[in-house]
This record gives sequence, structure tokens and C-alpha cells, in this order.
Amino acid sequence: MKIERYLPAPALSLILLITWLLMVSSLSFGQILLGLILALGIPLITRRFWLPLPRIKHPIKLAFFVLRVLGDIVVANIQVSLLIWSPKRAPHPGFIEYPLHVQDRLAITLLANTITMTPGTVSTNISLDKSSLLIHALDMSDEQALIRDIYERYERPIKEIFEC
Amino acid sequence: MSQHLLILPILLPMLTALALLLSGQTSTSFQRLASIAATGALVILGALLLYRAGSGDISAYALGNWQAPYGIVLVLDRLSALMVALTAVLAFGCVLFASAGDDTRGSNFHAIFQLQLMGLNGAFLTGDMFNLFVFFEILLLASYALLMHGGGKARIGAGLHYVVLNLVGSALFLVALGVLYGATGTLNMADMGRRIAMLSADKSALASAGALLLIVVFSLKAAILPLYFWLPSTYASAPAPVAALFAIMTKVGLYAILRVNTLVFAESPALVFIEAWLWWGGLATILFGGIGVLAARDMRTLVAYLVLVSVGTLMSASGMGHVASVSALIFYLVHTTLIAGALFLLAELVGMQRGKAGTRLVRARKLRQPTLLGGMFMIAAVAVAGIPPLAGALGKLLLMQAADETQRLMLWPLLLLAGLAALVALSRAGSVLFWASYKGEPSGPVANRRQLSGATWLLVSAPLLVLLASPVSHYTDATAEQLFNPQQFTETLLPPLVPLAKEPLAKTSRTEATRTKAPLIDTSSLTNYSKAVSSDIATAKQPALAHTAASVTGDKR
Amino acid sequence: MSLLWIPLLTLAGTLVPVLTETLGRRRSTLATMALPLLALLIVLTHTSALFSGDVISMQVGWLPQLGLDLAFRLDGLTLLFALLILGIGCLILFYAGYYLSPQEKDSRFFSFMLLFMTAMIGIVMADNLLLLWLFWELTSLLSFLLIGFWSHRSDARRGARMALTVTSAGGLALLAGILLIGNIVGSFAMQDVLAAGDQLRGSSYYPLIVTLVLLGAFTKSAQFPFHFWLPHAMAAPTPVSAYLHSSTMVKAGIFLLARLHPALGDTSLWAISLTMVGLATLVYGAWFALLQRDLKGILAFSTVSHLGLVVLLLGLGSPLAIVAALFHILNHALFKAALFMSAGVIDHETGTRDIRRLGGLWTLMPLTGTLTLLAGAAMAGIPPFNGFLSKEMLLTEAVTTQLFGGLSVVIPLLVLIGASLSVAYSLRLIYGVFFAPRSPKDNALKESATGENEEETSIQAHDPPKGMYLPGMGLAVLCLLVGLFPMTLAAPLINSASLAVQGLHTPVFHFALWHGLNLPLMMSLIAIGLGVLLLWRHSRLSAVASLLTPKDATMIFERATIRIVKAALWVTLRLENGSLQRYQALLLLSAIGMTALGLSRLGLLTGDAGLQPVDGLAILGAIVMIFGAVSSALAHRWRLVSLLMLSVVGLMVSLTFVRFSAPDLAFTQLSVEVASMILLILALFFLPQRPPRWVSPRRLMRDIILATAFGLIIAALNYAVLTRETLSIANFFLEQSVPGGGGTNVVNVILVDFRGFDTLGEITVLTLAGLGTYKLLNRLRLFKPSGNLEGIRWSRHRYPLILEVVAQLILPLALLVSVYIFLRGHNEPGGGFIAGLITAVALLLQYMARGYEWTSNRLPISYPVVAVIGLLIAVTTGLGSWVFGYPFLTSSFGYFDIPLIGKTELATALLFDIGVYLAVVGATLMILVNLGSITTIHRPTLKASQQNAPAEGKK
Amino acid sequence: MSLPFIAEALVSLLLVLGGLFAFTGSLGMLQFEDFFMRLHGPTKGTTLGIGCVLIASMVYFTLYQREPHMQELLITLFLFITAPVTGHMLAKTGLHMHLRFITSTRGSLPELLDEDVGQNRVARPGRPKRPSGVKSRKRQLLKSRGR
Amino acid sequence: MLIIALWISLTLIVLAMAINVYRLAKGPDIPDRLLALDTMYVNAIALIVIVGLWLNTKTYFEAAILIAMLGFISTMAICRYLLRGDIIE
Amino acid sequence: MELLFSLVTGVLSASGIYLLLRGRTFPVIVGLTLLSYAVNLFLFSMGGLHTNAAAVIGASEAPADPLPQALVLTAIVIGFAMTAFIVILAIRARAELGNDHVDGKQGDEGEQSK
Ligand code: NA
Ligand code: NA
Repeated sequence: MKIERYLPAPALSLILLITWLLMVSSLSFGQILLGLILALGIPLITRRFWLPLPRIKHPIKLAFFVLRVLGDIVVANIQVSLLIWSPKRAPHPGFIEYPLHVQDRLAITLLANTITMTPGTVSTNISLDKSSLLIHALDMSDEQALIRDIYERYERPIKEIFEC
Repeated sequence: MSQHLLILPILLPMLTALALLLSGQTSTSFQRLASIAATGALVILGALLLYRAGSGDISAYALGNWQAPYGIVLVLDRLSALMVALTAVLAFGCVLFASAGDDTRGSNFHAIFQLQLMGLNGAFLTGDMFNLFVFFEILLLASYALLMHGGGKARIGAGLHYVVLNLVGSALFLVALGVLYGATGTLNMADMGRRIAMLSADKSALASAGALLLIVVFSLKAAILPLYFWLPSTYASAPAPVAALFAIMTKVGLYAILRVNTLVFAESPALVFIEAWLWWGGLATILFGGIGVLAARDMRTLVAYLVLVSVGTLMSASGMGHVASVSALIFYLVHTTLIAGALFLLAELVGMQRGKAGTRLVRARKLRQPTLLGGMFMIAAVAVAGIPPLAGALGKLLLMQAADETQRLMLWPLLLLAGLAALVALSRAGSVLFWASYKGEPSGPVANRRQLSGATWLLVSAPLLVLLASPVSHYTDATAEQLFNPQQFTETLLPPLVPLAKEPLAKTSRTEATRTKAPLIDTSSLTNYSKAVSSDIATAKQPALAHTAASVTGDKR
Repeated sequence: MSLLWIPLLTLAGTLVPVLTETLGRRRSTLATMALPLLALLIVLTHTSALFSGDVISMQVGWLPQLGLDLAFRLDGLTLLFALLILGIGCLILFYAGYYLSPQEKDSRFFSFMLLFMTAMIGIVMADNLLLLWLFWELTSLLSFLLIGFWSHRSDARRGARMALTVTSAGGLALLAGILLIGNIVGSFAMQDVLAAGDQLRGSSYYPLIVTLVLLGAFTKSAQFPFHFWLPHAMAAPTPVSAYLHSSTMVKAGIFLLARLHPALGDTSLWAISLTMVGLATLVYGAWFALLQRDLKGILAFSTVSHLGLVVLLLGLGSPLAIVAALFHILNHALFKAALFMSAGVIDHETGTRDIRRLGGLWTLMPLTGTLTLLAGAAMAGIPPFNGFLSKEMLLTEAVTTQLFGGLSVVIPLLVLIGASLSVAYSLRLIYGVFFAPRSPKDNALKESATGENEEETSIQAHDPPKGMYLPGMGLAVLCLLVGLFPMTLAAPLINSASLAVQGLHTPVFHFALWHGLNLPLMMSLIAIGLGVLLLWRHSRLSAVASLLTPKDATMIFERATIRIVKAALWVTLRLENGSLQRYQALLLLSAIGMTALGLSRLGLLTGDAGLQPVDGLAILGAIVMIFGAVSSALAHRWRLVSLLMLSVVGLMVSLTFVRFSAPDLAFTQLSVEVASMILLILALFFLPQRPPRWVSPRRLMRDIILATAFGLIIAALNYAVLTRETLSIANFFLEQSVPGGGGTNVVNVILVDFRGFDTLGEITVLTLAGLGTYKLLNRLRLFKPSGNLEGIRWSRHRYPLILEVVAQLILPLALLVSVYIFLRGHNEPGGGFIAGLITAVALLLQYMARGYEWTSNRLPISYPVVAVIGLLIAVTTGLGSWVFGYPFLTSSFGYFDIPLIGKTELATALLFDIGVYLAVVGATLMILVNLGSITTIHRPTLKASQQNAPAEGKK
Repeated sequence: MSLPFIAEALVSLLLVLGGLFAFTGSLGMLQFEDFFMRLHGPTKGTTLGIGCVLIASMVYFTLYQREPHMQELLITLFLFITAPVTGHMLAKTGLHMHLRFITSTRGSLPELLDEDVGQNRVARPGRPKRPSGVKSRKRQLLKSRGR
Repeated sequence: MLIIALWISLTLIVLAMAINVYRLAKGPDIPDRLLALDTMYVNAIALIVIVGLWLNTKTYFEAAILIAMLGFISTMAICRYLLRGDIIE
Repeated sequence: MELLFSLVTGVLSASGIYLLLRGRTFPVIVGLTLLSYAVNLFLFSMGGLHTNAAAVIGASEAPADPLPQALVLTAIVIGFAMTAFIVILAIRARAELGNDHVDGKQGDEGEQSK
């Protein structure tokens, strides 16, 4: 309880400390101390701005997920580049309504961002009731396959990471 | 404390403002008391400064203990002391008046009022060009805020013009400053002055361009002919105590012109053009201001145009450019500032009691206090129109006397005609406001004691200046003398002139430095400059203030 | 020194009526008279000396720079006038005590009268021309107040204004003349000026001086064609007319002519001007006096005429003529004051001053009648009254003068006509009021009646109380006595006055009723005869006159005034058409013109420092910038586009700063850019976005030319400076930054140390802007569109989910970054200002993402307080140096070895920077959040305690 | 192969790749025919491209110059968080503003009309005709929803 | 090698920015222009980094951080404006 | 380079002035902002145009003149304060006067319907 009070978000604090050290690009004692102070202090100041976020239950899965997304980003870029560089091939863009399974805000955000960053898709709208996500695909052949693909590659891992 | 005297006129209002802002809006009476007390203290400070400057010494205050020309210095000479004192006296009347109720028509009146005073005092005291810009901005922004105090259509409309024009003015100010810096490499006024005197013809022409542009900017603030159009509606629509305080605002522009003309551009070839601009612009302002006086259909507008006439008078006097005219103009300036302030306050009192008609020059209901207000109006009108026996007449006489043979030809008729126009308009206004009232019982509010004392405080200046005409004009004479002897200024303020070093970055390195980590350096020039600089540094950072103050004021002689 | 007491006593007298107000009218009046009487006594003690031609003077320095001294003199001329002013003044005061109705505010009236008396005394005693002028103008002013005393009457107000305008205009001309005199003589002291006659007459300015001085004198003394104000001044209470407009003020002009006679007189210009104007006035005034119906009107025009007579005499200029002039001044004052008093009595008793409604009063008011008869006879110039004596002298002089050469005969002829008219109106006055049968049946008369009560008021008419007729009676008797014993009663006085005016030229003269049967006597008789004839045929005369009468001078004056005011209004409105564009154009034109003037002196625009080569990146950057700026201007009708283009320019400006080695500027520009962007978007929402109508091509052309010219000037200036080597004080900062300021980032050290005072001012400006906007937003109500310009309704996603989440993530990161930027500021690019803006913008993102209410609930901070605390920290840091005896803002820093951490620098500048940080955060949020909140229910409004003030915006 | 050389090679590669990706991203903005398609390039390509350049800089300073410099990582992280949000919000704005998309676009968005995006679209002032540069694509007439 | 890579990279980034400017000018719709502006901001980051490498200095690096953060926020502000009109409600 | 730089400040200020002369408050504000960009660049350039010469001791061996930079920094901040004020003033004027014309009237001289 007490720790919660003074360390409301350990993950955030850690991120902040790392960020600080990255920023100052130094590992001197003074900087670490300062970083610690900030890492503890800033969450205390900003906690009032947090809406409840889910805890990351499986950090390792998260790591895998991140790696996969990074890989997908590279792939996505190559794909899009090909599309861009070969004007002969006319793409078939399309809108898809993707039914959302996760309901947590962070999870939805993560999913939407992932979709945007990965092959040929951009999330364009989250419905008011958070039931579906509208996606614009640059080159779409099979709507259902795409939905399935997204679910399997991204949404399910996200569900697992946050256990929601 | 006495060694910090110079900065007190800036810090006192600032700290007062901060205290007022922190205390919140809890107690109006506390705010008023604090504001009045602080302004009263400023009056005392002003007197102390006058006393100090009266000795003829120039004192300086090196902020951050960085000596001129490197740091910013505040400089007290006769003129700046007079302006600070004048501001304080004017402000005291205004704040008294405002404390009767005008201050609660919007938020934070007193705090902004104090910041306005801070800006004004800073502008009068600073010896640094860029710092002058900063204080100009403070006083302008404060004036914008004060102008909008209480809101209303007319104010907003006039305010928009005022703000936009001044913003353009500020942009031009920066351009002018830039050119002057580019030509002289310094920002301290005295330093700039002595460097301008030594510039090559080429750079001197460049400095001239900056100087002329700067004068345009100051002329905008001072409101002379092609640039005065913002003034009538702005002054006429401002809340009374603010309009009264604004009487000093045009004088800031004039002050700046006087300062740069005598200290910075005294040796510049541009001075001829500057003086011609001021002279003709001033004359034209008298002419059109006088026409506006005749045309005014509202007492506030009338007073605003009277301010314009006085501005024109002062400007043309500054364009005459000799000791006598400057002395006369300073005398006139003191008088006209205070009386214009008094008139704005009076207009409000009169308007208040006339119901719907307000200050418009139409028949209206009877005044509550016709004798009292009428008497006060009479005094103010006589003073402002330049009719004996009050100070306006003396000021005008001094100015007319100061004009030389050829200047007379233009100045006298204009001045006399403008005086006549003022007289005609004021007599008409007075007879409409105080005499031509409808039958029936007066029903307006009685003027508050604070309002009356505020107006009286300013009004008393008119007879007082007559009684003290001799000492005052002695002071203004000495002031003008001092202004025209910038050597004293320069000698007390600055170390002996060292030739400025070349830019450390040599020409070749400019182009080559793009790729290599270590750009080429012309070592010879580097050593030169470090030598030159180190000799400067030796005098720059003084060990302690006691020494600073003493060395600059030149001790008691 | 006793001289000073004379004006001082009368001045002190102004207080008496106020102080004695409670004692009752009678006692108050008597008390008021006491001090002037004392002053008169002092004057009289000097008579013996003055009769022998001495001049007594005194002087106190006042404003030596101006040549203005408090100098008074007493000589014969002064004595003559002082006796009139004080003597007649006292009688009139006494009379006024009875004249004014009990309910009138007499204390003010008497105060004004005494003040006026002081001013008059000042004029005649002044031994300095400037001092004389001061008093001169004062009399104009007081006459304004006295004429307008019955301010509820429109004729009184008009008359007062007219008198003031005319006499002040003259006064201003006089001032110019006096200044010219002073300039030539080198002094304003009277004896110097009077002694410098030859010098003045020899000066090339002489004609101008004479013109100016005469303008002053003629307007004051109501000479043709400036006479018209005087009849209108009759709206004043009768004591005022008696005092100001017969015996004193109107004589000031004549006094001046007499006074300056030694200095300016004795030239043909002087003589001819005075003679012609005097003659014209004499005849003109007399003619119109005869045609007047109003008693006071008759007296006013007769005054004009008599003043003309005196001017004529002064113009003729022979020693005897001047003696005659001085004598007539005395005579006229005596009989005219008496006549005015009687007119006042008649008005008072009958309620009317219309001569056609009056008549037959002799039986009812015998004493008044006697008084009028005596004084009227004097005015008509009938022997044995004093008026006869001076008129005889005039006729003598007129006959003998050779001024106009062959045409000189015109003068006696015109004088004769004037004298006849004078007889006629005098007799008409006496006859019409006291002896003529009354004709109440006259309808036309009733219509034009001036009196309020139309009823037969004269039935109750009777002689007034003693106090009211005694003063007049005294004067009338004096007229007779002077006529009978001129050598005893008048000669010494006139002699000494003449000594003062013409010194050694003063002739030996002999006043007598009988000089033998000579031409002047014949003319006198003819005049009397003609006068009677004119009176007899008066009704026919008026009919003819009404045809001949030119347009009323009043109307001309009034119309001219109105026309001038209208013209002034027209000019003013044309000039100030309320168009900001025009005002800006003028400002820009001035700036362009003046700068071009400076630049034109530059031999070659390109300086000797030469040019650096251009690289492709720079060219591309320049193109983008130019593109952004131009399209922002062209797209001004599509505001969002214009804004986006502006944003491009902003970005490019920051990149330019990077390109040219100004990291701090780049950072600042970037962070300010965002804040401005948000600000402008808020503005976009609240300002109508419909494109304005198209502008005329001419206007467009003007704007484009102006803009181009300005751009060219700026570019030329910039180029000129850039191609010249700048030798600046910069090296000092580079050298001193580390040892003196303790920081390696010189720009930051300048900001917080070398020029920390600027920075203090800068954050004050920022805070002030916040406070100012708070004022503007107070109780602002705005129309809030429900959809965009194209009619699309706003999205229903108030707070887009994804933005919410990201905002939440960014906040801690942004705070971290701002701490980082803040801490490195002193040594590397960064600092409190940039850090403050980052914090502010990050918090703004919260407001954008989560809304005002949600965010402010979690951030219950008053932004003004934050800003103020920031300012306070900065100031306090500055003040801290006082403790150590250093000036404000003196910085101090040191390197400390802290265990485990190592060498660390601690600087007061950092503290100062914290102040900057807080001020920036507070002020920025104060501005933007307040603006954002006006569409919410949390709009800024004044607190309830302040709402008792009347609703704003009414003014 | 010394460390500096490897580092240099890596840096050079990353730089060129970064430049290529960034350019490609912007090129997409040029090539595609409707807003939603143009959106894809910058959100992905540019982000990755800039990421590469940033990493290149990090590697350069840390390995090549031996001065640890890690801020690049921070920026990259930041960009990867914000870029998709920007893309998403822009797309949402595009939808909201009823931007036209090419006729070949598949799928439909019926229920969005009422709920999530703006409605009541009024007739727009005439807009300039899209230049039909490539003849072969003439068939792909632009269509717009909600009319 | 590094110089050549820098050259190539710089040229590409500059070209990318030129395309952004083109799109900014052409539109046709506000979101297009906004996208162009945002992309330009991001490309500016690369520009600063590359110039930093070129000049071998880290002095200007923080400008990249600021652009990343502030560019995002200003784009969000405009999006909000287009979506809701009122950006703080 | 100098010529190019001057050209840019010139065009920026000309565009700013053109906008300033429009009759509506919004373009005027944009114009003022553009003008202040131009002025800031102008003032900044008074210290000369230097490449890789940041005025940070140690970072560059021949630092540029830091003084104009400090001045411009102050000018930027003041400019921001002024922009903020005038934006809000324009909004207030819109509320009080009922339109966004700088003279508080609909239409103006020179403006005509197309
Ligand atoms: Na230079
Ligand atoms: Na809002």
C-alpha cells in the first residue's frame, strides 16, 4: 500500500529513468540520482492525469510482440515502397470494419497504432461504443482474411499481454 | 538603500503589482490602499531622484554589476529624474481617482496600473537601447490592458487600432535597433553615440537609416502628424484614470526622441533630417490638432485633441534643436502632462453627472456640483489653452521666445491660432457643459472625495508651476544644458573607448568551417581582440557596489 | 514696495465676498469695498509725486529666462486709470449690492469683480510688457465669466463667448507684437521699451508690430470692425456693463495705445491707422446708437463711438490731441458709468429696457431722471458739462489737422456728423425714457419686447433705494463739476498723465468752457442743432436705416464660427476616416521614406565585407520560406490554409536558426510556434471564417506596392548590414561567459546574467499579456458554430480515445524533457523559457485531449499565481544581491564538490531561470487555457464582490 | 575490418536506407490519388526512414566518435508512438470531412454515417477539377460519400 | 563513404521535403495539406540530424526532440479543430 | 548567401505587410506574425551569418556573436505575448462589434462585392 503511494507506476518510473539516462547519455552517479528523483517525482505529479490503465501482465510477450511489430513495420514499408515505386500496379484500396475484441483503452490504442504502422493499413476510426475499428487498407483483396490476420497477429497477443 | 535608489522606481511598482496579484481580489480596499501607498512612495522617490539629479551629477546603476557598455545600466540625469517624478505625480492623481470605483470595473486594475508605472519608469531610466525596447513593450502591453479595462465597444474598437499600430511600431523598432547594432556593435546609448561620431561615412549612412527609422517609431508613440490617428479615439474612449495616465504616454515617445537626439544621434548626419521631420511634423500636428479641437463634439475628444496640440508643440520644439527650445519644451511638458490628466479626470466627473449625455457637448441635465466642477474646469481650461495667469501661458511664452528668427514665422502663428482654437472650443464646451443645462433638479451622482482629490492634485500643478516658475525653469534650463553636453554622460558612464575588435571568425573560415570540426582561426586577430577585451574586463566587473556608485556619480564635489 | 500692495489688496479682496457671505448682502458689499478703497488710498498718497511727473516703480524677479518680472509702475497715466478703476469700481460695487436680486450668488459675482479689478490694475500698473499681457488676457477671461454670469440665458452665453473670442484673438496678436518688441529691444521692461522708440520705428518689423499691437488694442476697445462683441456683451448684469464695458476694460486698448505711444507712435502708419479706425468707429457707433431700441444697446454703441473718438484723438497725435484724449477718457468714464447705472435702475424698476416701451418716467422717478439728464447732457457734449470740453478740443484738433493732406477736411466733417449723432442719441435717451408719452398700444412693439413681464410694470416704478442711485448721481454731479472747474479738478491729473505719455511734449493747456467764438464752437452748435433735428425725424430715420443696415455683425460672426467648426469637422473626418489600413499605410510610408532617405546616403549597397557563397540547401530553404510567406499572404481568404503556410514559414525560420548557428533561437522559435499555432486555431474558431468580399484592384495595387516597397527596404537594409563587418562588443560576452557568468552557453548567460534585466522585463510582458487577456475574456460570450464552414457538423467524438491515451503517455515524457532542457540551459542550448513552453504545451495537450473540466479538476492551480510566483522568484533572486552590497541581479555561482556526485555548479542564475520557467508556464497557460475555456461553463467572470459595479460596456 | 569501418558502413547504410524510406514515404504522398491512400506513405515510410537516420546518428556518435549519444533512441521511440496517432487522427479527419476516394475503393461504411462522422453536408462550392494526368486511370472516377 | 551516404541521404530528404511542399501547395483538401505539413516536420528532424552528422556537432540535436514533440501536438490541435471546431472544450 | 537571406527577410516582411493591410483581424494577425518572423531574422542576422558557430564555449571554436541571438530570443517571447494579446483582442472585438473587420464595420473602403 505504502509503496503504491510513493511508486504508483513502477513501469513508468523505470521508463522514465531509462529515458533520462538515454537523454543525458551518461551513467554518472549524479545523473542516476537525478534520474531516480525524476522517475519517482514525475509519476507522483502526473498520476492525477491517469485514467486506470491495465497492468502489463506478460512483459516477455510484450517484448515478442514489439519485435514482431518492428519486423512487420519493415515489411510493411517495403511493401508500400513497392506499391509506390511501381505505378503500373493499380492498388485496390478499401475500408474494412474490424470488430474489436479488446475493450481496454490502452489495448485499443496499441492495436490501432499497430495496425497503422503495419502492412498497408491505417486505422481511421474507432466507433463510439468501441465495438469496431474502421481500417483503410491500401491494397485489399480479401476482407475476411485481413480481419483474421489482424486478429491473429496483433489483437490476440495484445489480449494476452494485458490479460483483458 | 540609497545606492539602489535608481532601481527603486522600477522595482517598487513591480513588487507592488506582484503583491497585489498574489493577494488576489479578496479585498478591494486593501488593493486600493496598497496601490495608493505605493504610488505615493513613488512620488517621494521621484522627489529624491530630482534632488539627486539636481546636483548636476549623473548617476548610474549597473544591473548585475556589469558595467556599461556590456551590461544594462540605469542612468539618472536631470531629464530622467524629472520624467520619473512627473509620472509619479500624475499617477498619484490617477490612482486616487480610480480608487473611487473605476478600478472594480475589470480585473487587476491596480496591479496592471503598477506595471504600467514600472514600464514608464524603466523607459525613462534605462541607458540601454534594447532595454528601452523591453520597457516600451511593458508599458505598451500594460496600456493595452488598462485601455480595455471595463470593456465596451468604443474601447475595443479604438484599442484594436492602437494595438495593431503599436505592434507594427515595435517591429520597426527592432529593425531600427538591428541596423544600429549592425553599424555600431553596441547597445548602450552613450556608447552608441560616441561610436556613431567615429563611424566611417559608409557606416554612418547605415546608422542614419536606422536612426531615421527609430525616429519614426518614436514619433508613432509620441503621435505626430502622419502617425497620430490612433490617439484621439483611443484617449477619448479610455477609462478616465487611464486616459489621464496616458497623458504621459505620448511623452515617452518625446522623451526617447530627446534622449537619442542628444545622446545617440548628436553627431549623426541624420540629425538634420530628424529635426526637419520633427519640426514640420510637429507644426502640422499643431495645425490639425487645432482643427480637431474645433471639431470636437465631445469633451473627451476635445481633450484628446488638446493633447495632440501639445504634442505638436513639444515636437516642433524638439525639432528646433537648441538649448533654449529644449528647456522651454520641458517646462511645457510638465505643465501639459498634468493638465491633460486633470482634464480627463474632470471630463469623467462632469460626464458622470450629466446622465445619458455624458461628455457629449449637448444640452443635458444640470450638474450636481456645477460651481465646484465648473471652477475646476475653468482652471484646467485656462491652463491648457495657454491663457494667463496659469502655467500654460508661461510654457508657451518660453517656447515662442525660444524660436529663432525663421522658426518664429511658422511657430508663432500656429501656436497662437491653436491657442485661440482651444479657447474657442473650451469656452463653447464650458458654456454647454456648465451653463446650458435643462431645467430641473440634478440627479447625477456626487463626485466622490477621492475623485475630487485626484483631479485637484493634478490641477494644483497649474498655479503651482506659476508660483515656482523660476526654480522650475532653472531646473529645465540646467536639464537642457545637460542634455546638450553628452560628454558628461559618456564620461561618467563608460570606460575610455577601446577600438572594437574584428569578428573573431575570420572571413575565410566562414566558408570553410562548414565541414571540418576545427574551423580555421585567424590567430592574430584573436589575440588582438582578447587583449582589447581583457583591458575592458578589468574595469567591467567591479568588486562591490559601493565603489560602483561612487565612481559613477563622481562623488560629492 | 507699497506699489505691490495695490494689486495685492484687490486680489485679497476677492476672498472677502466669500468670507463675508453670511453677514448679509449690505455688510458684505461694504466689506468688499474696503480693500479696494484702501488700495485707492495708497494710490492717492502718491498723487503729489506723480503730479510732478515722477515715475514710481518696483520690481521682483519672477521668470528671468523669459524676461518676465513682477514689475509695477505708477505714473500719471497709471494714476488716471487707477483712479477710474478703483474709484468707479467701488461705486459700482456699492451699486451692485443693491442691483442684484437677493437670491443671486453674489459672492461669486463680487469675487469676479474684484479679480477683474486686480487684472485691470495689473494692466495699468504693469512695468513689463509681458506682465501687461498676462493681465490683459486675464481681463478677457474674467469678462467672459462676468458677461455669462446669468448663464441660464442663451444671449448671455453667446455674448460671453463672442467677447472672449474676439478679445482673446486680439490678445494673442498683441502677444506676438509684444514678443517682437521684446526681441528688438532686448527687454520687456517698460522703461526700456519706451526708451527704444527710435529703435522700434527703425526696425523692419515695425509695420508688423504696429499691426499686431493695434489688433490687440482695437479688439479690446471695440474699434470698427471689431466692435460687434460689445453690444452683445450687454447681456451681462448692468454693474458689469458699467464697469467693464464703459469705464475700464474697453479702455484697456486705449490705455495700451497711450502707453506705447512713445515707443510706437509718431509715425504716419500709426497716425493714419488710428485716425481712420477711430473716425470710422466714431461715426459707425454713433449711427447705430441712434437706431438702438435697447437702453443698454444705445449705451454700448455710444461707448463704441466714444472710444473711436479717443482713438481718433490719439491718432491725430498732436500734443493737445493727446491731452484731449486723456481728458475724454476721464469724462467718458464718468458719464457712461452713471448712465449705465441709471439704465440698470430703469430696467430694475420697470422690467424693460426697450426705449419704445418706456416713457414718462420723469414724474415717477425724478431723481433717476435728474441723474440721467446730467450724465446724458455730458455725453451729448452740451455745456457746461465735461463732455463739452473734450469735444471742443477734438473739434479744434480735427479742424487743424493736416494728416490727410488735401483730404484732411474729411476729418472735421465726419467728426461733426459724429457729434450730431451723439447729441441725437443722448437726447433720445433722455427724452424717450423720461418725457415721451408711452404708447402701449403699439403692437409691433409688444412683439419685440425684450422684457419678460409684458404688463404695465412702470406703474409701480419709482425711484430706487438710495444706494442704487447715489453712486450714479455722484458721478453725474462730478461730470458737471469737472465741466465747471476743469482746471482744479482735472487738469493736474490730465497733465501728469500727459507727462507719462508724451513727456516733454506735454503742452501747456487750459481747459475752459469758453474759448471765444471760434469754428469749433460753431460746429458744436451745429451739432446740437443737427442732433435735435435727427431726434425729431427719428422714426423716418429708422425706416431708412433698416434698409441701409448691412447684415448684422453678430450673424456674420456666428455663421463664420459655425462654418469654421463645420469645416474643421470635415477636415478631421476626412483625415481620420477610422480606417486602420490608412493609418498603417501612413506609418509604413513614413518608415519607408525615412529609411530610404538614410539609405540613399549610402554610396554602395554592397559593403566591403563581401559575400559568402550560397549552397543548395540554403536556396531550397529560401524557396520554401518564400513560398510559405507568399502563399500565406495569397491564401488569406482561406484562413486555415494561410495558417498552415505560416506554420511552414515558422518551421523554416527555426531551421534557418539552426543553419546559422543559433540553437537557442531555433528551440525557442519551435516551442513558441506551437503555442502560437494553438492560439491561432482558437482564434480561427471564434472569428468568422467566411472569406471577405473582394477588394478593388486599385486598393489591391496600393497594398501590393506598399508591401513591396517595404520588403525592398527591409531587404536592402539587411543586405547593407550583412555585407559590412560588424565590430561589436560581443567578444566581451564570449570571454566572460565562463569566468564571469559561470556558463558555457553564452546566449543563456546573456539572458540570465549579462542582460538578465531584459529577461525580467520579457517575462513581465508575458505575464502582463496573460493578465490583459484575462481582462478581455471576462464575461465574453461568443457565437459557437455547430459545424464547419461546409456545413458538416462537428464530430461526436469529443475526446478521441487514441488521443486521450497518447496524451497521458506523453505528459511524463514531456516533463522529463523539459527538466532536461531546463537543466542544461546554462551550459548548452536550452533554458527556462524553452522548458517552460514545453511544459505548457504538454499540459495544453491534456486540455485538448481530455477537455477543460477534466484537466482543471486535476490541476487545481491558478496560472496567474504561477506566473506571479515565477516573477517573484526572479525578482527575489535579483534582490538577493543587495544583501551582499551588489546591484540588483548580480549573479553568483560556484563549483562545489559534492560527495559521490562530484563537482557541481550552483548558480543564482539557475534560480532566476526557475522564475523564468514558472512565469512562462503560468502566463502561457493563463492565456491559452482561459481562451479555451470561454466555450465552457467555466468562462472567466469577475467575482461576485466586484459585480456591484455598473455593468461594463455601457460607457 | 576495424570497428570504425564497420560503424561507418553501418551508419552509411542506415543513412541511405533512411533517406530512401523517407523519400518513398513522401513520394507516396505524390503518387496516390486519394487522401486515404496518400496517408499510408508518410505514416509508415517516413517514420521508419527517420528512425533509420536517427539510429545512424546514434551509432555514429556512440561508436565512431566515442561519445555516448542516446537521445536518438528517445526520438525514435517518440516518433513510433506519435506517428500512428497522427495517421489515425488525420484519417479520422478525412473521414469526417467526407474527402473523396477513388471509385475502386472496396468495402462500405454505412453505419458510420449516422454515428461517428459529421453529417448534413451541404453543397460545396465548385472545386477545381482534378487533373487527369494519366489516361489509363480515367476509369477510376472519384466518388464521394454522403451526397 | 560516410560523406557520400550523407550526400545521398540529404538529397533524398530534401527531395522528400520538396514533395511535401508540393502537396502543401496543391492540397486539394485541408487534411492533405496537414499531412504534408506534418510530414515536413518529421523530415525536418532527419534534416537536422543529417546536418548534425555533417557538421559533426550535437548542438542542434535537441531541436529534433522539440520538432518531434511539438509538431505532433500542433498537428493534433489542427485535427481537433477540424473535427470539433473547439480545441479545448 | 547574404543576398539570399536579405531576399527572404524582404519577402517575409512584404507578405506580412500585405496581410496587415487586409481588412479583417485574422489576416492582420497572421501578417503580424509573418512580420515578426522577418524582423527576428533581420535582427538575428545583425551578428553575421555563421555556420556551425553556436555561441557555446567549447562547442565551436569561433562562436558567432551571441548578443543578437539573445536579443532575438527576447523579441520572440515578447512577440508571442503580443500575438496572444491581439488574438484575444480580435476575438473580443468580434464579440463586441459583431464582425471581424478591423474597423468594426461590415465592408470597407475599397472592398466591393465581386
Ligand atoms: Na555584419
Ligand atoms: Na474551448
